[in-house]
Order: sequence, then C-alpha cells, then structure tokens
Amino acid sequence: MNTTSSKRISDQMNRQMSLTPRWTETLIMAFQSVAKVKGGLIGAIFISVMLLSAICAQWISPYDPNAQNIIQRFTGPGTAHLLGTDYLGRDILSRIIYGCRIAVLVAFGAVSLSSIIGVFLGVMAGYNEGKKFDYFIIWLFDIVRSFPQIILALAIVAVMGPSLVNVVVALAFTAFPFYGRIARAQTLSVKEADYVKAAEAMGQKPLTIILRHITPNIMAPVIVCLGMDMATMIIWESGLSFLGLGVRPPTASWGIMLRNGYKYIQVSPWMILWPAVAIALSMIAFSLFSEGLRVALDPKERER
Amino acid sequence: MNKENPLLEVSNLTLDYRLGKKRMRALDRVSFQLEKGEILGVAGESGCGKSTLGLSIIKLLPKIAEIKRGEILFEGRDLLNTSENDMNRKIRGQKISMIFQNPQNALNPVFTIGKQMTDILRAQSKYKNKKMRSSRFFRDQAIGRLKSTGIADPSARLSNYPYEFSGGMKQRVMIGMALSSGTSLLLADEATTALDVTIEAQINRLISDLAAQYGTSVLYVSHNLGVLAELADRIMIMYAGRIFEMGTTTDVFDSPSHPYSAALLESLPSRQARGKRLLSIPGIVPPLDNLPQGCSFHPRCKFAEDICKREVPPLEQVTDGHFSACFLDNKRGRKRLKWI
Amino acid sequence: MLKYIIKRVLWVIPTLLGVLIILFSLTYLMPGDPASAMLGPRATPELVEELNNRLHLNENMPTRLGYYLLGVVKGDLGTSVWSGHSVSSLISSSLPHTALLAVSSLGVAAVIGVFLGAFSAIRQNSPISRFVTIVSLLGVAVPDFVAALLLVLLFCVKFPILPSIGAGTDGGILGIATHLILPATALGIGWVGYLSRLTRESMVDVLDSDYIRTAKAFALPQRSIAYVYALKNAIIPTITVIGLGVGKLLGGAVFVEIIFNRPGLGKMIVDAVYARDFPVVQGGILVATILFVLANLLADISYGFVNPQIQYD
Amino acid sequence: MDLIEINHLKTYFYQNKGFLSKLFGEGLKTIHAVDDVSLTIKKGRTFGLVGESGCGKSTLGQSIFRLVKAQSGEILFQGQDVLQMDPKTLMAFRQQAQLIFQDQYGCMNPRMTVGQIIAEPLMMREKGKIDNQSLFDEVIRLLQAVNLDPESATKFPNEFSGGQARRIGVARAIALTPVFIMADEPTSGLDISTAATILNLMQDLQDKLNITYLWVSHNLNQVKYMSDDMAVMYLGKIVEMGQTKDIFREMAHPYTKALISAVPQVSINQQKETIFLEGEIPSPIHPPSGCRFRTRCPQVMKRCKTHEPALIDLGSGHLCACHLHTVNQETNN
Amino acid sequence: SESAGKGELKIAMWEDVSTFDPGWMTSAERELVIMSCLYNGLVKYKEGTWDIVPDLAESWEISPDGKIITFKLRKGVQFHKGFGEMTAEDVKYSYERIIDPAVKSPEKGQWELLDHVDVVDKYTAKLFFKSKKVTLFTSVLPMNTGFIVSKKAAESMGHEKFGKNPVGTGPYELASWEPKQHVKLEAFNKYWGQTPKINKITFLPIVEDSTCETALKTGEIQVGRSSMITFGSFKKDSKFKVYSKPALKTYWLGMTVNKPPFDKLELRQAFRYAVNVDSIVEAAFYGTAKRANTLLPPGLPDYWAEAPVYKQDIAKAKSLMKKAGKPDGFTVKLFVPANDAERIMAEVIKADAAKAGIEVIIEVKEIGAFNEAANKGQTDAYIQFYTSTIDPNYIMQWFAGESWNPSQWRNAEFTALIKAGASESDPQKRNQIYVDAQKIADKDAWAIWLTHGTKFWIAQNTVNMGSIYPNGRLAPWEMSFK
Ligand SMILES: Nc1ncnc2c1ncn2[C@@H]1O[C@H](COP(=O)(O)OP(=O)(O)OP(=O)(O)O)[C@@H](O)[C@H]1O
Ligand SMILES: Nc1ncnc2c1ncn2[C@@H]1O[C@H](COP(=O)(O)OP(=O)(O)OP(=O)(O)O)[C@@H](O)[C@H]1O
Ligand SMILES: [Mg+2]
Ligand SMILES: [Mg+2]
Repeated sequence: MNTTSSKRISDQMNRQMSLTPRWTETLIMAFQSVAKVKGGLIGAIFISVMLLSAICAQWISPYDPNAQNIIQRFTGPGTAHLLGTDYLGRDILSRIIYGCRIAVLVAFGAVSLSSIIGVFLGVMAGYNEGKKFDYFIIWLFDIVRSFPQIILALAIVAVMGPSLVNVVVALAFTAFPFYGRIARAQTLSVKEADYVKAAEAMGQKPLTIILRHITPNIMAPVIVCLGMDMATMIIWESGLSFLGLGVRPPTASWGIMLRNGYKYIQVSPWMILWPAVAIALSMIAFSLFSEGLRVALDPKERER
Repeated sequence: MNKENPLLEVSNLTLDYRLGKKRMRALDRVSFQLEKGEILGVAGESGCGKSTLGLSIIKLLPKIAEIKRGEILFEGRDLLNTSENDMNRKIRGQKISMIFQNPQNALNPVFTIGKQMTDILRAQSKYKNKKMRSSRFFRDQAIGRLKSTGIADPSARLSNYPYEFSGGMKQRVMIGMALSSGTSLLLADEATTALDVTIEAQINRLISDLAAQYGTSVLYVSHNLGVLAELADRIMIMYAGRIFEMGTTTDVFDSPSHPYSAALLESLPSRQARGKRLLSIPGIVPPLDNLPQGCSFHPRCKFAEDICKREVPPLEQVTDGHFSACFLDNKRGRKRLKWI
Repeated sequence: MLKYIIKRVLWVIPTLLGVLIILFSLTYLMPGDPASAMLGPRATPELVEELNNRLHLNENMPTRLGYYLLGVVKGDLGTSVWSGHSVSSLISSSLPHTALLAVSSLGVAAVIGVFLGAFSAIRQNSPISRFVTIVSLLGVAVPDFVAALLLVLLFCVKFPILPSIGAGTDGGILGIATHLILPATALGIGWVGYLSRLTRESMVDVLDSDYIRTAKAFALPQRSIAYVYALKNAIIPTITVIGLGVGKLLGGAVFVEIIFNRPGLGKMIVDAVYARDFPVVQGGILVATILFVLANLLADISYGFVNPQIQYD
Repeated sequence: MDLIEINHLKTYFYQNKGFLSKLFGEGLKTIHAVDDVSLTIKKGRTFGLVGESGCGKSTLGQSIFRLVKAQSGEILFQGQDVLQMDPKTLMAFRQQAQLIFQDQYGCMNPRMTVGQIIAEPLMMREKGKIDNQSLFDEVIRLLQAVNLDPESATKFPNEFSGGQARRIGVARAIALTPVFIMADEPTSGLDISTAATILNLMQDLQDKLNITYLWVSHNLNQVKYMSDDMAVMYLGKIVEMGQTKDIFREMAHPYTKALISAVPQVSINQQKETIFLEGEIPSPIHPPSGCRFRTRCPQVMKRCKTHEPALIDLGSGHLCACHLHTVNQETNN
Repeated sequence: SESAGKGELKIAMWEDVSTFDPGWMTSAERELVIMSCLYNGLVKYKEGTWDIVPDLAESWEISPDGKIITFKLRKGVQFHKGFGEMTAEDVKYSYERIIDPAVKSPEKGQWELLDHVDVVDKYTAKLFFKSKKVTLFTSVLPMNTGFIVSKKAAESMGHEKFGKNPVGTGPYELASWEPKQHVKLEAFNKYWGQTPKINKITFLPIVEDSTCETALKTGEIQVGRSSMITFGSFKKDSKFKVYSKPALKTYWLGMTVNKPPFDKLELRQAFRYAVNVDSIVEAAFYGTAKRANTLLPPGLPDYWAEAPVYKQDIAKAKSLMKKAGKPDGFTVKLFVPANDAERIMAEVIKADAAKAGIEVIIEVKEIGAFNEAANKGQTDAYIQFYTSTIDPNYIMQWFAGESWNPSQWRNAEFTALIKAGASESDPQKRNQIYVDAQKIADKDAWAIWLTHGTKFWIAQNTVNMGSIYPNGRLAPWEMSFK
C-alpha cells in the first residue's frame, strides 16, 4: 500500500472515527438520495424556495406586509400589486411571502419539538420494554393519540390563548406520541439486532448503545414521518388561524389570509385563492419531498 | 426413455434483467434436455441464475426480465409462445409445478393454509376434469398432501395461518402442493434449504419416489452438493448465467472436467481430513452487468490461458453425455481434474 | 382472536381515564379565574359564586377531578354556562349531523378510493390509473377546509346552485342530501385521493409478492387472485388508515361545519370555545374523542379479522 | 486444562410478557431454550455444538456472554462464574471472550463504517489512551489479517459480500486478542467456496493465537472437520458429547445416528443407510415428558416416556443420554 | 336552491339565544327581536319609532311624586300554550321576581328602585317605587325586564326550564328551539292584537357575515346582514332591498388611566392626535358609518353636537409626548375583541401611531377573555363598543361605577352629574347635565371616540319588512310576503 493512499484512508477514517453518530452525513446523504428519486427533486426545490422566502422575506417581498393603503384596497392583480391587495390595501404577494415564514416556523418548530420529545420518550420506553416506565409511556402516548389531533390543539390554544408559540406548543403536543410510537416500535426491533448484542458483548454502556447503535438506526421512518408532518402542521396552523385561534393579526399567515378572503368572498374572491394556492403548493412540495425521502430511505424501494 | 423426444428441451435461452440502464445477463445461451423421470440437479454459486432458469420455464419471471432469445420446448410445445391463458389452463399447476426458493413469503399470510390448499386443488381439478367436487373432497385431499410431507396432525393444521407454521413447515406445504402425481415436471428451487437434515432427507425421498413411480421429471436446484449427489441422475453446474459442466452425477462428481466444478468439490469440508486446508477459490463472482471478456471464470481460474481471456468456451461434449465449457478439456482428455 | 378483542377493548378504559384527566386539567391551563372567564364581565360576584359552587371550582384538585369523573360516569357532562342547556342534550342534537357527515364522506370515499386504487393497480397505465394520480395529488394539495372554501366560492358564490348553510333537516331526505353534498365532498375528496393511492401502492406491492407468484404458479383464476388473494392483503394498511382517519375527519369537520354553518359537533366545540363555555368544550371534545377511540377500536378489530397475525399488547 | 466449564445451565425465554397479558394472568409461555446443560471446553481446542435449528445452540452460546439472561446454573470462565460477575469483571471477561454472530450483516451497525466497527472494541478498551493514528494502524492490521483490503475501512457493511462481511466480523472478534471465541454458524448463508475461506482463516487464527472455539453449526461435516470435541443438542438438552472422532466412529444416541445418517455425502461410492425420523419436532414450550426425543425415536421404549435419561459416560469421556445405554449399564452392573 | 313556502320566513341572527326568560336576557342586540315577538310589556315603543304607546296596559296613572304608578290592564289577553288570561298577578310576579335577592337576576339593577307591586284587582296593578325612576318608561318598561311572563308557567317550571319554554302573550309563540340550529316561532292564534301575516318565522344563528351573505344569495334565508363592504353589492342587486339605520352604539378606544403610559394626560392626548379617526372608520366601515366625537350617539336628545373634532396632528402629538418626557415614543398594548370592525380599526391605529413613534402591540382576544382582561384594567388600551338605549344614562352609567369600566377612569364630578341626571326629569336640565358630563370625559381624554356604527338589513325583495326601529331593530310581526 503506498503512503498517499494510506494517508487518504487514514484521513477519511479520522473523520468517520468520531464517536458521535454521523447525523449530518446521514442527512446530507438522505437529501442527495431524495434528489435522485422522481419528484423528490421538485419537492426539494420547492421547499428550498419556501425556506428561502421565509428567511429572506424582508428582502424579496415588494412591500411591507403590514403597510396599509385604504384607498387601494381590494385591487385585483396588477402591475403595482402582482396579486392584488386585501381589505386594508396591503400587498397580498408580500403577505404570502411573509406567511411562508409563519408556515415554515410553525412546521419546523412543531415538528422538531414533537419529534425530539417523542423519539426520546419512545426510545427510552422501548429500551425499557416491559418495565413500569414503558407501560406509563405507552399509556401516555395512547391517551394523547386518542384525541382527534386538531381538536386537541384547538382546545389547548383556546385555553392558553392564541399566539405563535402556543400554536407550536399545542401542535407539538398533539403530535409527539406518533413519533414516540414509531421510535418505540423501531427500538424494540433494533434492540434485538445482533449489532446491539455485539455492542453489549463488548461491554458498551446502555447510554452509548442507545446513542450510537439504536437511535441512528431508528431514524429512517422518523425522518419520513417528519416530512409528512411538516405538511400537516402547515395545514393546521392555517386552520387554527382561520378559526382565529392561531397566530395573531395583523401577522401575515396563510390561515388569517384565508379567513379574510372568506369574509370578503362576495367582493374579492381572489383573496381566498392566493393563500389556497400557497398552501396547495407547499403541500405538494412536502408530499413529493417526503415521498422521495421514503423511497430514498427504504432499501427495499431503492432496489427497484 | 425416449431420447428423441425429451420432456423438456431448453435451447440457447438467454435472458437479461433490466435495472435502470443496467443490463444483467442472468442466463446466457443455456441449453439442456430433461428426460421423463429424470432428476437433473442444478448447482452453482448464489446468483448464478438457477432460480431464473426455473422461473422462465414456468413463465413467472418478474416484469423486468427480458428473454433475448432461445426456446423452451415442453412436450413439444413452445412455452415461450404459449399464451398466458393456456399456461394457466393447461400447464401451470397441472403439468409443471414449482417449489419456490423462499418459503417464508410463498404463502398468503391472511388466508388459512386450508383455504389456500383447497383453492389450489379446486383450480387444478377444475381445469382437469371439469367436474364439481365437494369441499370435503378437497379438504381430504389437502390433508393427504400435508400428511405425505410429514406434518403431524394435518387436519387440525388446515385451520392455521401461515405465521403459525415454521419456515420448514411452510416449505413442506408448498412441496405438498407441488408433489401431485399428475405433474410431469417439477421445478424444485432449493426446496429443502429451510429444513433440517433429518426432514430434508425425508422430503428428498418423496421426490425421488415421485420420479421413480410416476415418471415425474425434476429440475432440482440446490447448492448442497451432497444432496445432489444422492438424489440426481444428472448434474448441471452453472456459473454467472452459463452452464459450465453437465453430465451424470458420477461423471461430474468423480471426474469433474471443468476447473470450477473441481474447485467446488475440493472446498467441501466433508472431503477433507481434519486440519487439512480447504480449497477456496480466490476472487468473487463477477457482477452480471459487467462480466469479464472471454470465459467469465478466467480471472479466478488457476489454469487460465490466453485464449480464455479472449474467447467464450462453448459447451462441448467431453465424453458421452458429459459436457463441459472449458478450452482445457480438449487438451486434457478424460483425466480427473485436480485443483490443488 | 376473541382474547385479542377483549384485550383491545379493555385497553380503552385506562386510555379514556387518561383522556378525562387531560380534559379536566385543561381548565387549569386557563389563565385567570375560570368562573369569571366563563361568565364574562357582567358577572356579579353572586353569579361567580354560584358557578363556582355548581362546577365545584372551590374544591381542591383531586375532589374536583373526582366530581368530574363521577359526573361523566353518570352520563352527566354538566350544563352549558352560556345557555343552561345540559351538555349532553347539546351533543345529542349536534352529533347526528357530524356522524352523518363523517359516515357519508369517509364511507363513500373509502369505497371509491379502494376500488379506484385496486383497479388502477391491476390495470396500470390505464386512464383510471392516471385519474387516480390526479385525484390523489389534488387531495394532497388541497386540505379539507381550503377545499370547503373553494367549493363555497364555486357552487354558492359564483354559481349559487347548492345550499351553503345548515343541515337541511327541514327539507326531508332531499334537503339533507343536498346539504351534504358540498361538506361531504370537501371532507371526502382528500380521502378518495389518499386511499386510492394507498390501496394502489400496497396492491402493486402485493401483486409483486411471492405468495401471488405462488397463486399464479398453481393457476388460480386471475380474478380470484386479484380481488380475493391480493385485495385482502392490500386492504390491511387501508383499514388502519381509515380508523385513524376518523380523527382527522372529526378535525376537518370542525372547519367544514363552521364554513357551512352546519350545526354539528365541531361547530358546537368551536362556538363554545369562542364563548368560553368550558363544560361544552370539554363535553364536545370528550364525545369526539370517544367516537375516535371507538372508530380505532373497530378498525383494529376488523384489522384483526383481516390480518390473523395480530397480537395486542 | 478447562477454559470454560458450564454446570446445569438453564436459559428460558418468556412469551406474553405484555402488560395486559400479565393483567389477564395468561400463563407465561416458557420456552425451554437451554435446559440443564453441562459441558466443559478445553483451552486451545475447538468444541463443536450441533443440533437442529432451534434446539438452543445460539442461546447456549449467548448465555455464556450474558447476552441472554440465564435462569440458573453456573458458567465458570477460568474458574470465575460469569453469571455472578460484577459489571467491571464482566467487562474484562467480555474483552477476553468474543462472539462471531450467525448473521454476518445483522451484527454490524449499518450506519457505521467498517473502520468504526472494528475500532469500537479497541476504543472501548483504551478509552482515549489511544491516538487516532495507532487506532488506524491497528484497524488496517486487523483487516489485513482477515485478507481484506485496507480501503474497506471507509466502506459500509452493505457494500460487502457475505464472505467479506463475515471476515469483518472475525476481524472485530480478534481485535482484542481474545482467548475464547464463540463462532455461531460462521458459514451459514455462504457459498461452498467462501465458506472454505472462512474455515481456513479460523484455523489459521487458532494456530497462531491459540484461541479456543465454541463452534456452533448444524453442518455435521463441518463440525467433524473443525472440532476436537463435540456435543449434540436436541431441544435444549445435550444428548451426546465426547471427542469428535469417537462420536463419528461410534454414535451412541439414536438421534445422533439419524442425524449423521441423513448427512448427504458427495462421494457416491460410499453406500449408507439413511434413518428417517417420523413426526414433528416438538415445541420447546411444551417439551415431551421423559426423554425429549422419544416422540421421534425409532427405538422408543416404555420408560422413555416417564424417565428422563441422564448423561452417562460410555468410557473415555464419551457421554450419552439414552435409556438404551442406561439399560445396558444397569444390566451390566 | 330552495325557497320557503309562503308561510315561512327565515331571518339570520348573529348568535344563538341563551335564554328566553326576559329577566335573564343578556344581549339586547341578539335577543330583543325574538323576545318582543314572544312577549308584551305594559307599554311598548311604537313600531319604527321611540314613542311610548300602551301595550298590555290600556292606561296608567302616575302619582305626583312619581313613586306610585297604577296600570289598568287590557282584558282578555291570553298566555301562550293555554296558560290562561294575563292578570295583575302576573304583573306583580314578573317585576317582583327580578328584585327578589333569592332569584339572582342579572338585570336586578333595572328595577332596584321598585319597592313592591300591589294587585288592586284582576286588571289593576299598582307599582310602588322607593324613589322616582325617571327612565322607567323610556328604557325599562318597553325593554326585556318590562315583559310580562305567566306566573303560573314560570313558577311551576322554574327559571331554567322556563328559559327554554317561554310563556308570554306576544304575537308569536315558540315552536321549537334547537340550540345552535334554529329558533322557530309560530303565530299565536289567540293573540289579542292583530294576528301576524307570516305564520312561521325561523331565526338561524349565523356567526360569519360571509356565510350570511352567501345564504342570502342562495336564497336560504330571506333576511340577513352582510359585512360593510359587501353591503354595496347587495345595494346594486335588484333581488335585494337594503335597509340601513344609524346604530345606537358607540365604539371607542379606551386608555387605562391608572397605570403607565396612559396615567399621563399628555400621552393620552398625544395618542388622540396620533390617530386619524376618519380613515379608521373608513377602513372598518367602508364608508357606511360616520366618525364619533363624543360618547353619546347623535340620535339621542342629550347628544353634544359641538363636541371637538380631533384631526390627526403628528407634530402636536410629538410635542405632547416631549412634554410628558417620552419624546422617543412608547409602547402600548392594545386589546381588541375578535370582531372584524375592531380588528381592522386596531390595525389602522397601529399604522397611524407608528408615525408618531408609538408602538402598538395588538392582542386579539376572544370576547370572554377580552372582557375579563379589559375589565380588570390589565391592558394599556382597548377598543370596545357599548350599545345605548335612548336613555343616555344607560351607556354613561358604566363610567361612573366600578364594574364595566375598563379604563378605570373615575371622576367625582362626572359621577355626581350622572347620579343627578338619573333623577332629573326636566329635559332642559338633563341636557345640560349630560353635555357637561361629556365635556368632562373629553377633557380627561381617556377615550378616542371612533364611531357609532351603522345597522343595516338586507332582505330579499319578496319580503315586506314592516317598520324598523331607529336603531335597526326589526319588528317581525309587521312583516309580510309580497
Ligand atoms: N427480480 C430481479 N431483479 C433484478 N435482478 C434479479 C432479479 N432476480 C434475480 N436477479 C439477478 O439475476 C441473477 C440470477 O438470480 P437467481 O435468483 O436466478 O440466482 P440463483 O442462482 O437462484 O441464486 P441463489 O442461489 O441465491 O438463489 C442474480 O445476480 C440476481 O441478482
Ligand atoms: N430472544 C428470544 N426470545 C424468545 N425466544 C427465543 C429467543 N431466542 C431464541 N428463542 C427460542 O429459543 C429456542 C432456541 O433458539 P436458538 O436461537 O438458540 O436456536 P439455534 O439452535 O441457534 O437455532 P438455529 O440453528 O436456527 O440458529 C428457539 O425455540 C427459539 O425460538
Ligand atoms: Mg435461487
Ligand atoms: Mg442459532
């Protein structure tokens, strides 16, 4: 073996040798493989656009989303206002762009909160299968899962008061058992895997086994679920805002825009159309993306 | 036996699997004949195309398989040109039965063993004699089939679901269904791999009885050379989609003509004394979508010469009824080939 | 199997107990004093006092929980703070509308969805298959309440041909039916898409499986392979999804009932939320939850019938 | 010298351990996977363990490592009882004893590179005392020891063929230079020729490092080829045990006879009479009374149903548990 | 689309009724229309006006000190559902139960001056007051607590049940009430007055304006409302006729005066100069309403017509802020109930105030939470409206008392004036008192008066709407189909 190739392998191994599971690389690989799946790329592009407009809303939106111009209210789509204006003469395009920010915030916030809590509890329960802790967690999951999700979220927001944070918390609360169940079921099968036994046979500590050997290997279905859930969370945020139980006006949210569109449905129907289109596009994006994720992460599907 | 009119005649069968842009040649110019009542053992490393061969005879290849050329004559009928409908009505389950390799998923998980067996028996009899029979009749028949493969308490077992059966028992259900006396060709694809030695022996006895009593021909795929040695009349050794050697069991096992067959036999621990090194063939089986030029075995072959790297050796008769695809044979004559 | 069912049913009891505890503790999340929050500003101290007594708000937490559980067990869900009606009477008048909506949308969607899915899996590349693709994309893209809004826009505003409010109970069967069309479509369209896609996918998988190959090898009749042997396997994921779907459906009903001013359970809950009528909110959610739990129970049990390899723990 | 001495080991599994089943008081279904097994493994030698699938071979092996919880009995490793070890001693033991798993892919974390997998036990032992370069050198050395390319270190397990994957398992097992290795069907699922490579490799290692093997297999030919001593298991119990050559020369137990007679031989000249066993393999949940083999035994007797035969010495350490022999002995006495 | 038969009229209401017991009625807007179909008082407002005319009483006599009033009742008036003839006993019962402490009527305040009622004979009732109640005829007797209920029915049923099964003497009786779905009334065939032309009336609770608009267009209801903006399109549509009246209510932005920042008068004044009331009202009411300059609606006799009209003046606002030591602006938490008009106004106010450097944080609250928070003075500012009767005292009293006074504004002078006004019967003097009170409120600048709103109805032109009261209240018993 020549020295350069030895150096190369050694470098590569050095990078890989760190004890932390290879989260980032796994993620990057997942994204790469998503892009290879039919439709996954479109989804990924769409989502990137959404993320971009969420992050850069203040630079790319043509107007201040809350700037009112009563004189110019209810104008239809035109050159000054690409998508028209609403009942206060605010620019709809700018509000859609800013609404994207809310959608993304809620989706990522609620999904990450619920998945972290859910996966943590699920793995812990699965690892302690058959113990009281496990039964308690199963019970907890089943209780929360018994509620129709959006109705529970609605009730929580209703008592805590509508606000962005409360919406995120409520949605996360309704969703965490789903991650927990997946994580627990996966843990049950993964912890019987021979590589976990091999680690035990080496004398690894339980925490190391959970972090290094179990958690990385249960993430595939969790990640697939993440993708789908983001879409759901966007819908629910809009739904709650539509009912006036979501984020507070005048914050631009697609749900609030829908609500206003509904109020002025007789006068200015396009007001309902734009947020509907925005929601539809983001739904398609997320479902294409998560479908891509599913295929990319499922070895059985990859072979096809 | 009627040499002029074999039961099955496969000639030049060539088949690709299309995977995206990849073309994997799973069968390459496969030709052989199978006589009535004969057991032909097929051996070879994993992935060399044994199952594919069986599936192309019963025409249940996956969609991505594409037959490039060749002919399969069964009782004189060209199977490749037989319609799906005719295959169903006249061939499958009637004349040709197949035991699939993986018993784990071969039974429908949501129906009882009894329902699946009686449905199959009913379908068979419907095409055969068009006479309506009672459910009881089929039930009894199913019980008989289970009993013949050594499943204890068969009548109670009929109401079980597949998950309540062990892998070996599922395999035996499949075997029971396939071992019908009317079958003229049985394709047994690693039929006994899931079974324990003691039960394997029992099943193999059943199969050889079938061949002996009813003249059923068997294409018996296995990578257990010992089983083949005991069961088969003739042996066919395959490698990367090609037939490397074919001949009577004695010929092939006692005086292997192809280096690959010789190597295989020498890697068996049963032939070696304790402590003596076993033969292991260097290298790995080449990927089917990227086969080496010339003889596909040449990169691993101890005897490879220049010609092996350039030309594909044809399957030629070494002695009467003993075929081999190796350029060496011509030079070496009939001497037993030794690798080590 | 029987044991499985019994176990499954018994598990509902602790679950519902937990549900009640959560519902009960919701009142604790409410900022401020619940009684005056419910009564609003015009509440005189006497009224607040009276409500506190009626709802046992002065007691300590375990006692209150005890009263609450006792009430629920006795079938007493309390009375509306706002109208003085008993919550159970409010529910019994609104529940049928929601039930009808749910059954008609999900039931029809399930039948259509499963059929379309199975058919398009068997005849891949047929026009039906393309239709399924489009419908499922639509179903994904347009969530139920957006669909409801668009339907109102189209059929009540632009072309006012279908009724837009109420449940049509005055109009007899025909009235009820015409009042169902739009809300049920809004709720059901996504399900048709989703279920047909799901069924198609699992059907394609199943048709590719080893056991179908076995059935073919033994020359079972084509039709029985497709519609008996394959469909029963393919329908398994669909059943669970339908069970879970009832939860989504009840959630969707909230929006659709609001938009179509349909006096169902969902609208009752949201109106009560607006009015801070907490006994009604609690009762409504409890009933919705019980419905959902029952639907899941039913789905699980029928799942058990379809899939023998089930064990419940 | 005995490296491992197992006395009256019992390992049971329980089904129906869910909450509701407990509530229902549904009787715990006990799987008697290993039921009262005693054996000794001599240092530097290979001990073969054969038996039908599901008879408890893997369970026995894993019990030695405390990977499954043993019910009772003792497992003495160099005189110390593994089952009573405190965590620290257990760790030390686990570094001296290693495992090669039956499933060559399943025992490797699919999200770790081969380098990481092999390095893991080393890092465990050294705990930060080792720098990356020497760790890397060590990994390369191990890979070369099992005839693998150093490049392999950066690949993932699924990029390897079955034989290569098995060799990675071997490399990991020898990383800490153990004195004892349990090889659980180390050639299952491999081609004949690949299997031969593994067998050669394992033999070389034994010669070089004087490793003791517990060789689990259901391939009698292989055990005959590899092992010095062997035991035959049936349904959780040892039915025959002794030196391999003794057993193959003079099988004492009817089950061993049937097993060996059923082994297909490639040399067709060799005539043999296959003994066919009738009946199903009984379930380990409700094993038959008396002798567990009696339901399939061609030579079953009355007392087999009521009395459980003990392992008795037929001379020169050849043990067998069968009433055919107890009767002989009794009459002899 | 379906069109109801000749006999049935469908009217949209905002929300469901909470009770049909007039002694417990909580929302005038919502319930008075239906209540006046079910009940009669001793007197009533003549349809379409605020004139007081006899209803169940044929005549009355007031003692010189105004403390004793004797009513002569109409004979032969029947209660619904066979509860017999209305007599003086029922009058006594109807009024005395409201002041009975055991009964806990929320409307007790209306009748707190009543001492007792004497039954002189079957058709004569004598009301004794502790002191003279000036507003008795204008805002008590013709309103909900003035309605006569059947003693027999109310006593035997109890409040809860009676609230669901009302027994009055009105032109309609309750046919059915499905909470949240509909209230169905049927013409009372033994009604003493003129039998209504429409036999059945259904009131449907429709929360959303747009739902109501759609239902009007699809013909599912005949009488309803719309949002201000859509109003215009109905006006143009020949199938509909539009009826509009100035509403008798006042919207204002209130500032909580007992805590920073609005404990400083200058900052309150600055805020008043920072906003542009005209554009606020334009935005929220789409030109259908005028701005307000004082608390009382213009239709009232005691309206302060010369009230100052504050125009937006950022410079002035800034100088006031400087004076108060906040030259760089300050932050205001503004609570808004979740109604459209208020929300829109808040959004415009936020934008206006920003120009003066005042940051407004809007918190939209559901009505219950809003009321609670506002009433406890938890907020810096709020937007709210109160409905008035034609008696100025009704709306002004809240700012002289402890409850319902979200600004926490207390002014002894103002309180004294309101007290005086309540017992002053000379119109001239009353006018002076109330205008003075309004001036005090203006001086203290605790509120920015926004608008009085409008009230309008949209009816399909097949409906003859009859008279509509000046505040837009309907009189369904006068309606008919064309
Ligand atoms: N459905 C398929 N799709 C793609 N490739 C396939 C498919 N089935 C088989 N192949 C490829 O064709 C080749 C021959 O496969 P086949 O199953 O016939 O081998 P085999 O000899 O039966 O192997 P084994 O001993 O493992 O059963 C293999 O390389 C395999 O990868
Ligand atoms: N984790 C487990 N839980 C429950 N039962 C188990 C478990 N592991 C093994 N068993 C059961 O214990 C018995 C012995 O299993 P074991 O794996 O030891 O058999 P084996 O001899 O290794 O078989 P094979 O040759 O198939 O590997 C079997 O009946 C098996 O079903
Ligand atoms: Mg195969
Ligand atoms: Mg094993």
